[in-house]
Amino acid sequence: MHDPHVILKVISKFLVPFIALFAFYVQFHGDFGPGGGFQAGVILAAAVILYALIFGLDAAKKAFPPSWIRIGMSLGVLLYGGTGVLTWILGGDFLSYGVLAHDPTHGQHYGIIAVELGVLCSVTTVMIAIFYAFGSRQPEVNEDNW
Amino acid sequence: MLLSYVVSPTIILDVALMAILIIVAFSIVRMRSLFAIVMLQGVYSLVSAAWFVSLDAVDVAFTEAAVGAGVSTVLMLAAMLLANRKSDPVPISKQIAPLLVVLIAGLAMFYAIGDMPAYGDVNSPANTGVGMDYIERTTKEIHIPNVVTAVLASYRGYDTFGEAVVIFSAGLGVLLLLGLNGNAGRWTARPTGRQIYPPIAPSANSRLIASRDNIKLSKGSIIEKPSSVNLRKSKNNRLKDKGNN
Amino acid sequence: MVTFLEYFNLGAAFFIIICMVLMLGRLLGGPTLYDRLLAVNSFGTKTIIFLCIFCFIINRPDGLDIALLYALMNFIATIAVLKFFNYRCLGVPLIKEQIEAEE
Amino acid sequence: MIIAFLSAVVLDSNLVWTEILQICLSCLAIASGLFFVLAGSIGVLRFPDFYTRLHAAGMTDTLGAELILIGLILQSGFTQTSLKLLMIGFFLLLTSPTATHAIAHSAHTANLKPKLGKHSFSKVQRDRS
Repeated sequence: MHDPHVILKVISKFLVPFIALFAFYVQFHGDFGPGGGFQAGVILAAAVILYALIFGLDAAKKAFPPSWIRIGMSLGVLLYGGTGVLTWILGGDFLSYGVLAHDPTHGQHYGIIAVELGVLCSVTTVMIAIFYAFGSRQPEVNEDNW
Repeated sequence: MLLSYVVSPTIILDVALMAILIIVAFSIVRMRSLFAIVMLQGVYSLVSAAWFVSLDAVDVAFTEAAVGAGVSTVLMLAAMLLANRKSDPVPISKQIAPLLVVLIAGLAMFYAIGDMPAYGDVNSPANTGVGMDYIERTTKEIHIPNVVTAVLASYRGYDTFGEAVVIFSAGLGVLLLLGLNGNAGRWTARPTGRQIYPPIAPSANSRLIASRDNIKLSKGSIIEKPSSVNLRKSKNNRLKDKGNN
Repeated sequence: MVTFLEYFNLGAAFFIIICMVLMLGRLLGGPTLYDRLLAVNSFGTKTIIFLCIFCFIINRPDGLDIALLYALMNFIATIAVLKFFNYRCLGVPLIKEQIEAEE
Repeated sequence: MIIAFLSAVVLDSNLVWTEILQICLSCLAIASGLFFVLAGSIGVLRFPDFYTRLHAAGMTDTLGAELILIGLILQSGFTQTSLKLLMIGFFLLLTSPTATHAIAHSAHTANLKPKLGKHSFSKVQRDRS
């Protein structure tokens, strides 16, 4: 069996976890350096997209099932809104994170981390959803147009 | 070296990057091949990210890099499936009215430049108004080194919540309109429209087989069959041809 | 001594920009798609180097994250264009070419 | 000229010799890297057909980028910055040749013919017959 794509497969299999790791670095280092939830979500989606490009969409759908997309999309917005409602319940205004801990600055930290996690969830799953939706289409144009 | 005493050297780098941006933008407009345009858009986002770094807008550059380099190229390529690869040139008689609109809008922009503050002006609205307030209050109230994150998540939390909802609804629209399985075996739509076919059970391996023969078969026919059937037929035909030869 | 290094880095950055412009020439005038793809890939590498040098010029290590991101992402764009040009579809696994060859 | 300037700066400042060595090595690495990068760029612009351009871009780009990154690591010393630069170099070392290989393989399977000169073409014909 001669596989012409063995180099691509080995290198990208090696690269995918590093891209995901870098996404989490961007997510949790966003308070100190550049980056945040949106960027981390896009990078995490790019890891799945690379996997799908090399190993096919079916393998990617096994690794990241489409049912996660529906859950993750709503979970992200729920996490964001839930943080706001939690601050409401604890006696503050909507999305004023100061009441989340005894020290207001610590409360701000917790609130920002929760909110960014919500954005990460939502952005990752939406990007992957768009890729699944477009990537599984088949071409319908004439050969002359290429 | 003498020039660098007159102007700051990083500004010369800015100007060089902007010149590259203008060249790339003009060639995107003039280019006819969609593949080249997609690649040029990748280059555009690369150079503009470098330019944002030199303007100290690191977070914007990060977004540009993350979206523009990997994901945007892939999505544009996926969208190219639905478009023609090359477009016919538009006759000049149809170009006059758009040219007038563009000229008037551009002149208005140039007229507005006079009211803009100078580069790095201390008295500009961005440096005197609410921006400085955020920078001062972040060190006191939130204790986070990156002011952008503090503004995005805490001071402007409502706006970011709105953005998250916008992204959510975009994903919802994709799920409702396209679904996650694409058009595999179900129905096909043409860029010209009006051709939607009855649903047929989707086949698992329809996505695995090459689609060139599918295109060739369906070129002349007005009403296409669902792609899975088509593909199987084309495979058989090809095998038969080989046997005959 | 520090000023010498600053000038040296500045010169290096200009040098890289000249190389970027040369690569842009091949990108705009490349006869085949592969030439253009090669130019884009090389342009990406040069932008990464430019970002690294530029971080040393303005003395802010933040831009290195962006360079690291590009080093990871540039690959994805190249693979995507190649795959789309060969297969006309992004979803197929790469093993498919082999099946075709066997038929 | 650079060496003359460098020695002039060195003579009137009281630096440790390790720092001077560090700066000299870093400048040397960056300069040689820039040379390779420029050579590769000119090659990509000037060579006649795709495979020769690939040869120019693929090799010199990796080597030049690595040399420049090594020079920058020498400049920054032992910090977090140098760790990031090291990681950039590592990923470039992995992805750049892989991308070049993918492009070359794709062009080869798409039957893109190399441009052959008169003599080499006749030689190929002779070998085939």
